[in-house]
Amino acid sequence: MTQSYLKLRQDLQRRDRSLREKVVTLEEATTFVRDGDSVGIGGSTMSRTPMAMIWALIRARRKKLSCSRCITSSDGDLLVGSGICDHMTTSWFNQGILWGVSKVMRHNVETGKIRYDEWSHMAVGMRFRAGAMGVPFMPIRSMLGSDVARIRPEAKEFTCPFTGDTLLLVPALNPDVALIHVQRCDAYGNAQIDGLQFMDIDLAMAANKVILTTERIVSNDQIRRAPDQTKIPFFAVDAVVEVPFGSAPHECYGIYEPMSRHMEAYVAQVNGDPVGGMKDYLDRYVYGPKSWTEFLDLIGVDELLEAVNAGRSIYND
Amino acid sequence: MTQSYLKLRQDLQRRDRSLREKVVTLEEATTFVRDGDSVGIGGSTMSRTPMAMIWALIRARRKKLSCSRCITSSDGDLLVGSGICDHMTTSWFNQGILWGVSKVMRHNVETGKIRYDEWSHMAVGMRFRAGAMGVPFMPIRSMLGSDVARIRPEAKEFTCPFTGDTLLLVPALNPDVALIHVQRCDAYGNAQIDGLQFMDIDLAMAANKVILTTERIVSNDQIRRAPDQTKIPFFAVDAVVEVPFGSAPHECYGIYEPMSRHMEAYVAQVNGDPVGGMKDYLDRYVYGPKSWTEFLDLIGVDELLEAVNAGRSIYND
Amino acid sequence: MIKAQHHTASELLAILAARELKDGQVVFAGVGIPLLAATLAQRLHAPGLTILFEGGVIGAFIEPGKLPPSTNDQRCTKRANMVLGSAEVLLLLQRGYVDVGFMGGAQIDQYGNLNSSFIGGPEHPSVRLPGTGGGNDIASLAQMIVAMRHEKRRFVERVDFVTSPGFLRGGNSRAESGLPTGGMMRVVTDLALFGFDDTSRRMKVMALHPGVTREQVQDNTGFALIFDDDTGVTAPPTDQELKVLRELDPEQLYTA
Amino acid sequence: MIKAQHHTASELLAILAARELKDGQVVFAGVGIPLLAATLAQRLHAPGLTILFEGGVIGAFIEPGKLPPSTNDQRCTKRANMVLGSAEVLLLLQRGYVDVGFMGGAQIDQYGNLNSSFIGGPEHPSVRLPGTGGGNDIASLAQMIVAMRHEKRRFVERVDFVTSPGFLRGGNSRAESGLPTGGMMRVVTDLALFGFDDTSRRMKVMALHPGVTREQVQDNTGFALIFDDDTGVTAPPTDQELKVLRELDPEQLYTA
Repeated sequence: MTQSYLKLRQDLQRRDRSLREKVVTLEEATTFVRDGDSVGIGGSTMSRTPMAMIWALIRARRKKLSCSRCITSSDGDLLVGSGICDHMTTSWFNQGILWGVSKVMRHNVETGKIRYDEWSHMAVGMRFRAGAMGVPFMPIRSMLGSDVARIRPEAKEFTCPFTGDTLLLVPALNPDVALIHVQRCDAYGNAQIDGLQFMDIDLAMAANKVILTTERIVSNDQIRRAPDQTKIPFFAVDAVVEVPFGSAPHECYGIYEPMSRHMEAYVAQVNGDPVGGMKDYLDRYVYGPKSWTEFLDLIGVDELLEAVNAGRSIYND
Repeated sequence: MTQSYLKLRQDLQRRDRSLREKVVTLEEATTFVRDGDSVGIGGSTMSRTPMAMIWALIRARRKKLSCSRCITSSDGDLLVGSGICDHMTTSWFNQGILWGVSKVMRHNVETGKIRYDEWSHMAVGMRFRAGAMGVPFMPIRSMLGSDVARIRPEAKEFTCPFTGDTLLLVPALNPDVALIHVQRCDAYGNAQIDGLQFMDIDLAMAANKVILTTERIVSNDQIRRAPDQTKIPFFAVDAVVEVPFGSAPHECYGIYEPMSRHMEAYVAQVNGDPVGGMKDYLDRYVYGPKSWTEFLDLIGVDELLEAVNAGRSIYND
Repeated sequence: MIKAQHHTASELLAILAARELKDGQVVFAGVGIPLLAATLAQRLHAPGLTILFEGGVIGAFIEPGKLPPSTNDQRCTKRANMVLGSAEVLLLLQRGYVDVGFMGGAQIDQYGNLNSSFIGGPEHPSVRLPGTGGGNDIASLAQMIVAMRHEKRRFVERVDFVTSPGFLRGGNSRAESGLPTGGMMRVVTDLALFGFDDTSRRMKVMALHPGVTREQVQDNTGFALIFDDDTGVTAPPTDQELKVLRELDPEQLYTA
Repeated sequence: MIKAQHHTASELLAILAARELKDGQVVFAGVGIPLLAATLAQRLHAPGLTILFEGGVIGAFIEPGKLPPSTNDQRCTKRANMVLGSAEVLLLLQRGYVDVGFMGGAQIDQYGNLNSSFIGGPEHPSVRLPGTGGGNDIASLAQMIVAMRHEKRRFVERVDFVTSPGFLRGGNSRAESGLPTGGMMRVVTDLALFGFDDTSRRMKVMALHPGVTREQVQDNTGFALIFDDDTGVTAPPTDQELKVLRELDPEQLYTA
């Protein structure tokens, strides 16, 4: 599972890392993900999830994706419920806290349709970090003694040569492609992230390819005026897509909060029937609309405005 | 050299980590450093060096300090030339690039007065990072095969159990106290750092005590308006000192550039005679003035204004 | 027994758990009752309590009526001192900056091990639960307070799966497994307040809630409890505690 | 030989080194000639060259006449795309984002090993030099270009101390030491342009500067050089190259 260093270096050398425009459409961006790829997903739970990109990949009918995310919410439901992902690596997989256990997750895991590899939250972070740093593992002090480690022989217990401490070495995770949604970036991919960053920076640096979706494309001049606000450098990015409300129905820090009516209706529908309810949801909200904007229409302007109003309130005194 | 995990945890548990005001004077702050302490120094080369704090420690005649910094400039000269430091851990020790090799460093190292442990720049960073993360080492892929590693048996070569790669494990560095200068922080120690951060965040989290000097103390309200701009959290900080021009004659990003006339005069004086010249410099500029402000007077308002003018120019279009 | 019409079991849990937190502490709080109880403590007796959230937040002040739906939402950052990466906030636990970890649980055993992964074990689970999230990290690296509903199916002799470690197999087994710090400190339920025996590391009753008998607690527990010789009685929720709690969660998001 | 009145040896070095950089590359540049040469390349033939500095800078555009005194000063960040931590920028080398590392050197040997630590060895040094800085990291993890003055005392058979690894003891010794990537690619001096033999990994002459003879290079070198069969002759600095270079460094900070 840990990739060879020479292979990682060669893959990176082959990427075009020059300062160049890389703006594409959502549909074009799906061609950066191939069947069978390992896909790292940015954001966490219902925050800054690259929902538009996931939506586009389902429409493009990708197959056998192996996805990883620190904490997985309804994005995970859609990935496995649509059949495009058969393997999820995460620390927590549910729709959210408020609605009990996801029946979509349960149905797919309990019937063996998908594999769910559980790691601790910090372990997922340290696996991305090792990948970002170009080393094959990170040492951690959690998971030890628990059954979470017992069923993950991919992690190795280790006696520290300096202190004699027992540590767990967790293997680097270098996804083939990362999907990350940000508040703004330039056409080259220099990205700014406001508020909660989650594990997105490590994920971006660890991945062999990065697709950025962004609420807004800004000029390179604007980026260069505050270079210490750039969180992901252009040369780590392979495609840039401007998608307003690109995390809907989840939140995007400072711009909109989750669209709770849509989320609640979704949860009621798929937990009522994780197969048929999911099929109906996908038909109506994913396959049905002609564009992401049409999907937003289905959510409705009233709910979007309410989410925007709440989203901006984080900056109120 | 790697501290026991239980000892580190106990030391941290004993620190008062509550949200409390911790503003002290420069003189009071020196009492947070004891003879024989290991002292981590923030900034790099001639940038954001905690010069006022070093100046105060020399006046307080601390003894046998063991200092570490990623890249050491004239701060190192003063620390060893004044006799308060007899051990420097760094990747590079000189006054700067432009003036040849520091005669103060040469005199003190070549006569065995001080010990200079050389590590690669990244190794210093990874040692602070391991300390910050609460693990006893970090794996790296540099230093291998070189004489820098050969004379540092404290680092251990290691065969990766995942890949078979040869790696170097560098031991965690957890200084007793860190000295860090920032552009602004609140009275609790929540610090913002503009521009170049160097290794200051890892250093702050690794140290068992942190003394912050700051160009300006701002309100906690101001900090809370942009919490994603806080770079060091209050509970890692033990003392806060407001010291305008606290990095003089070095630079502080966005506020002032190095005071080059003072630096050039300094270099000429100490390289002409690393013992006598240093003594004269210390008498005149360190022991002589009644306060840091009097030291700034000796630099002169014209040079301060010039440095401020250049410092602000980084924000010009 | 405290009269049910005065408050819900969740309200009782939140209030009694809040009392376990001291001013000046740094607490890593999970979503739900822990977040609510920590915020309540902050507004009552611990104004200098620093709350950390898994999403990457240090020192937030949650607004009444605006409880976040998870600890990874922007509402968690309101008036925070610092917002940082998720790995960074978890590493604070590993470095030792945190006094107390505070979370809920689906299933707990006599050694304080928690299960939030599998009912029926990993090979052929009857229920796949969401999983650990940060729970394993928090329980591995900090002193723990757990708040949960007291039911026999939740208080079991041996959890089906150790998601978040308590004292593992008791005695020194936790430290011997590479976890020399932290461990279960308190369990708060709607029946009683629990600690752990210093040697065996088995769960013991420290205080019963008003009106609750020893038998009642034992009958609702799937293993033999130890009772302190001087088992006390907890003070019931005060009007002030209930008032502030209901201001924080007017829609009973977490206290229904 | 190029006429000395037309330019200084340092100017020659900077110009010939700049030519080795290609548009679209990511180059990690040290202070002095490397910084100057990379900026020159950016203004002449490689507008899309991305320059990284050790202080924590990605994609800066240095202003003419405002050369930074080190790669850790704010001037290095002018109009940069990103400013990040020093460890982070060095880790980019380890992850593999960098095409070329570019630095100067005090002493080099036949396998391209550099010494910037000790003259006379670490036990009883006659001179303690400043040390590696990021040099060891860059040379361990990237393809290298080195620019230095050509003097016999600098071009030695075996450096007193390997600060920054070239091909170590030649052959496969670099990879066998745990450095499977990177290595010396080019050395630019005021006499000639050098590469390294693919098998023995010893330094070889690829091109002589106009007017320089084989004997002259060999006489100024402390070990036996290999000469390519088709050793070429470098093109002298053009007026345009000199003009732009002098605009960048009007005070001859690095080109005196």
